[in-house]
Amino acid sequence: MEFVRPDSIEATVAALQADGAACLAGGATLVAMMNADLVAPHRLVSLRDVAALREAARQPDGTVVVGAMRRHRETAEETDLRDGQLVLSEAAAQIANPPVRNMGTIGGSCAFADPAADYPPALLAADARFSLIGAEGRRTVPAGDFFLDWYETALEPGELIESVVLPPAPARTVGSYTKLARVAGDFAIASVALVLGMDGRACIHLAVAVGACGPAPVRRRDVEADLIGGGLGDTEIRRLTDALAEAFDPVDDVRASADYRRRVAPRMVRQALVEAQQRISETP
Amino acid sequence: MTGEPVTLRVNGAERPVAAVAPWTTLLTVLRDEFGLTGAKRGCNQGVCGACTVTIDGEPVRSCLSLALNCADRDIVTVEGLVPAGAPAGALAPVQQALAEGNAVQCGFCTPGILISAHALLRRNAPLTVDEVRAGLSGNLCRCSGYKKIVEAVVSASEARP
Amino acid sequence: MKIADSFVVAAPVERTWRAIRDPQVVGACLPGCEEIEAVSPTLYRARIGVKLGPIAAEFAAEVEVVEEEPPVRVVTVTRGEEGGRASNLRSDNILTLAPADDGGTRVSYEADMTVTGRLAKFGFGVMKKKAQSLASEFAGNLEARVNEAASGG
Amino acid sequence: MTPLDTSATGVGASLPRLDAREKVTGRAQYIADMVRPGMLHAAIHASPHAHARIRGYDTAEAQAVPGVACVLTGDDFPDGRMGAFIKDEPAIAKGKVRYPGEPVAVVAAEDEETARRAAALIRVDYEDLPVAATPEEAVAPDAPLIHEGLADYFKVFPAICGGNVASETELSEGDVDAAWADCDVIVEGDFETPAQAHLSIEPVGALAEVDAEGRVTLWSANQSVFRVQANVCEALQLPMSKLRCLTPKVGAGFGNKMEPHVQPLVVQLALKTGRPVKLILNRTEDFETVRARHPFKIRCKTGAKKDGTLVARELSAVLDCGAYGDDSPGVLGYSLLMSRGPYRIPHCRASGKLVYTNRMRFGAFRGFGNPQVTFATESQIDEIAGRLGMDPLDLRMKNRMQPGDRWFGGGEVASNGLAECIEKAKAAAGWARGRALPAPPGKRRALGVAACAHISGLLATGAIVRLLEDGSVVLNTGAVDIGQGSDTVLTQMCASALKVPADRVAIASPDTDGSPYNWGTTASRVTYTTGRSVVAAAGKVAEQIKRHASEIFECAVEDLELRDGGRVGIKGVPDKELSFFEVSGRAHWAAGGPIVGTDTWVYNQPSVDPKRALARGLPFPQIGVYSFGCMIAAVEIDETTGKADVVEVWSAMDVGKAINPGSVEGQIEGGFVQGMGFALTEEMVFDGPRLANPSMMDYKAPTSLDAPFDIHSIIVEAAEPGGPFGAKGIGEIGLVPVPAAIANAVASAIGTRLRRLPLTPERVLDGMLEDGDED
Repeated sequence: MEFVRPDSIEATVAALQADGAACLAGGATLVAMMNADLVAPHRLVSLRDVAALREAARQPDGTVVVGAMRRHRETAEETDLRDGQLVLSEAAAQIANPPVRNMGTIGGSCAFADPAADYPPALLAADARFSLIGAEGRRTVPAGDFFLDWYETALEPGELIESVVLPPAPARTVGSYTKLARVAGDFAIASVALVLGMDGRACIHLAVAVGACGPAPVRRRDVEADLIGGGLGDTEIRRLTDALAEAFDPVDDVRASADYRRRVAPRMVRQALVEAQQRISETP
Repeated sequence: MTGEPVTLRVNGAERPVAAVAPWTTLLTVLRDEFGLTGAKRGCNQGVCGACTVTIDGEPVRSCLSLALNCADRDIVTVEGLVPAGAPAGALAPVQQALAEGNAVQCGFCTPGILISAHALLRRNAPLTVDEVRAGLSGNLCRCSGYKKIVEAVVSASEARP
Repeated sequence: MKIADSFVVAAPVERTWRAIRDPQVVGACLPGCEEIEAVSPTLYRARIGVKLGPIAAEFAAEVEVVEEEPPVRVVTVTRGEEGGRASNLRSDNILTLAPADDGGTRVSYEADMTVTGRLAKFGFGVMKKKAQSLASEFAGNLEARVNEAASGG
Repeated sequence: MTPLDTSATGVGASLPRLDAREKVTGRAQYIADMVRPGMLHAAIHASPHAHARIRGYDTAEAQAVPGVACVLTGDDFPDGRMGAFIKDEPAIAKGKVRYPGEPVAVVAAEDEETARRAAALIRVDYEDLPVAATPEEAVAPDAPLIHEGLADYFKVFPAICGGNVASETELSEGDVDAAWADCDVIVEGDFETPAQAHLSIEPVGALAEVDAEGRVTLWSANQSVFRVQANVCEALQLPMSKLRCLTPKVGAGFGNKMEPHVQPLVVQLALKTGRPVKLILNRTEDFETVRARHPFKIRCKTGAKKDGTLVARELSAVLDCGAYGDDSPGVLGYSLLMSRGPYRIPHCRASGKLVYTNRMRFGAFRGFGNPQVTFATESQIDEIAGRLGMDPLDLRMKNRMQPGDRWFGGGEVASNGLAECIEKAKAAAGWARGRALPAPPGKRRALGVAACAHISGLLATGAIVRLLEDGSVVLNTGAVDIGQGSDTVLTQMCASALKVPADRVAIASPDTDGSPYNWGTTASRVTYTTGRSVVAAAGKVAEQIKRHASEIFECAVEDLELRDGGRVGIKGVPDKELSFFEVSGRAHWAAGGPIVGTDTWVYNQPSVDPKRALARGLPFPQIGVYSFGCMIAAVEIDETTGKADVVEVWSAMDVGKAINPGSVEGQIEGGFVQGMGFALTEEMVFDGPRLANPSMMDYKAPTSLDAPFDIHSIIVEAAEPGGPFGAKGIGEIGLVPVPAAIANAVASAIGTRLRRLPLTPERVLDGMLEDGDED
């Protein structure tokens, strides 16, 4: 095993072209897996000195670019996120615990793609995109196309997550992230990320993604589109939760049964939508 | 140990190690090379918190930090909580609060708890119970039920000038 | 962990049976199978690679036919060992064939799998999903292969 | 040096722990922190199989790894067997393996990494055997036999065993079968509790060193140096005089470090290599190969009259023993002994079976079977109250054991603070405001209660108190402080008995060479049993001091008194006094010889009175003295998910006398949170015989955000006549009522009785949606 610590994105990409190379971001997952003898990369490419990966910036149109090495604590406290984009900071604040949030990074977490992790549904609900860079150059992948299967992403070998890009959320949308876990800081039994905008009683923006209920976060844009423009009462919410539940493929694991996940996630979606509408109605 | 040389800055002192393998964690170097056994190996997976140290002022898991990745960083362990130059046997206020508050039972989680508490206490305002509960949520204690630990940290935050 | 499922192939029972008892066919259908050789009519050796996210493992496996009732039932035991990493895999498999309505064959399988060692420490629930998906991939491949042979011949 | 506040030091003062300073500075040494010159590091090779015959080993590849000093397999170990009740366990698997994770071979190398790498290279030729993963499978007619030699194993009690049944026990009083006819209401149900991991934050480990004569010194994470000595010597067939056992600081033991873990392995490696050898298990190994709380299946039936008078109880339990007996027969016997609870129930029968399986061994865990049984019995007290429309606390108060009443089986109960516990918990919790509490939107809140009792006692103990030349004192008891604070408590007792400040008393670390025998830090026994010896030994020192003073002052011993600060003087004559320095100097240099007080005793009050009760297969003929408690919990349920959280707790515990109230509160608070984990989130999940969650990532104990901050410890002091200063134990009882109280609160909130732990969101949500059988 060799250890390299490049200081630029270009040098990082070059270092990643070797067989068996792996990025070392915060280490929260990779080192734990190395300690358990689950992985043994031939080359560790430390990203700690690549300054460009550590920044987050808000562009004039409200787009926020979050560098892959932004730590969870920084994202949880990110002041550049507004309105519905706050779904991301709410998710970040619920990852693990303070020391792990001081280490773990958004790029590292997304590259590992644990199906019960907090970022994937939040990014899906925020309509985020991944900016990836490899030997062939940069490409952009929408979050919905990034998380592919259990622990599998669209990242190609030799490719690096450079940043996560959150488009501006429409004004007055709210973002929320609700997580059910056995104890504080555990991975989710199920989680709900949503971005909602209402104009009076009419729904003008709706994005709901459910985590830990399948290999990748589940979202039903088709049904969301149908619901735009109308009210968001019991019937409409029911349409959405039924459609989401159809797309679930949860596991039975030590955290909960698949059956419970199927039953509880729609209840959580309903509750989250009711609370979000209340928040909007209470905001002057 | 095979690997490359590295110098770590621990509790204010520069400490060289002749050879560190890429997979060697900071926890292993602290304990096996430097004899700083205050940080404990409870799970080696980043969950229990017994290995918590601060790097550049922030509490992190030393079991998940690779030693080679810690060069040029300021590392503080429980052994460094008392400022250098303090009289022998001096305790930091948070150490004293835990000791007097019956907040130490088996003591295995205590070094990690103290590091997390120390980081919380660097904030100015007195801490609330809920802030301390949240701040210590990454440090498992199986003996105390947490109450006396939380009380001690809150009282240390109130006692500060 | 136990997995079970069934699928239908468009070939009669006898032909399906021959495919299933042909190590080369089975090897070609088994996801991650890098090589397979028959040591005897009831014992095969294979190298099988398994990947789950960042974790990759290669098992040296032995498949032993412990019981068979041509052309309807075969019971096998697969034992795999990951060299030097102290991880082991064992699977007790029962495969049954029955005529389906349209002249095809319904193939049913049950497997009771055990993974021990380093790989067993990771994502119990996801492992089962992975095993299920490998099994259904195998079924799909076999189905395609037998159907292909049926339509071609 | 920053002084700690130690202004009050005697009995009744919350003196800071004696070892607080070394623990907060990181200087306290635990087993993993120890280093000896030339030390080797060891690693185990664990069985991947649940049940298999070992046909042979191939260790060549492991031996060839540079840095490997020694590889041992079952062939390199003697044929001895160890076990607390049934000697059924070899030091390492021999001939066959009986559970996944059982050590099969062990490697010592220059560093841990090398040892682990080499251990993975060991090849073992196994022949699979049929597996019995559960008690149901193990008692089936065609079940594989897990211990072929069971009948011939040495047993320390008349065990009723056979097949895969390791022990059967029965205890009864009255005429249960006839009594049901007298009941107006009968409740009956099946209860189930899972395996719980101790999860000491310190994984287990041991270090052995051999001297030139072949005598071994062994340090280990343990709860009793004497049990370590006995077990290792039994397994390795060594004379006990050849093994000296010591202890570093222990990173908590809740039963898991009482009986052996890796100690025999390091001793054998040290004997074979002649070098010090240390072995520390990693977390996964600690989960799989140490021990855990027994899964229980309990059938329970309770009957009462219309006015609430309890009439009859029948309880039967099946315990998964795991692969080896360990403390399990004791857990079975004790759980049955506790099955009547702290009530007057004239007709009771309790029976149980302990069944070997191919799972990891189960053993002692804080509560020792009592939390499981209390979960069932205290749930039924609430069910009866519901059926009769009575207040559950009133029902408990009405049926409680009264002072002078005997325990189930006929054992005498000298002190009983139950009524005070119930009254105080009730008042503090505001029970009168009703069990349903106001809750935020989307939540439900309710109170739940449980009462309980527990013993402190068992077996042999001693103390040696020595007066040093300068009049300071050394106390030596052999009791291991596992973090609960017994060193401090025993020191306070010794200091109070001799009227010296606590900092004038040093406490010796347990040493099988120099300490008096102490069975162990278990059974909530150290304060009571060892404290009693400390007081007695200190009393003998006081007598000798007075005898010297009487010779110097030429007065009668009866006219002398000890005075604060380590002085002895003539009653009523303030200036006629001597310091301990003067007395001890005389004893050392002139007359009588150095002053030493020694006391040993063994707990010998019978648990069962054969005139009152029938007992079969009960492993503890002499159990201990009784403590009582009552706990009320306020639980909040999330209506969306079913997740239950405890928001506030009132725990009133009768400790006889709180020697160190701060430590007593620490035991109540810590016991509560560990019990809350057992009730709500903790479950060792098995896939057949295999543990599916052997990591802290997958097995979840409460964090500081899950535990309620508002845990109110209410100390009740019903003095135990034979206890030191009236004290009895507090180590376990705080955990005992927790699952029952939480389950009763949940039942109250959701309207459905849940009989299976943990009370996961899934089970609570199902119950809430069903809104079924509860009143």
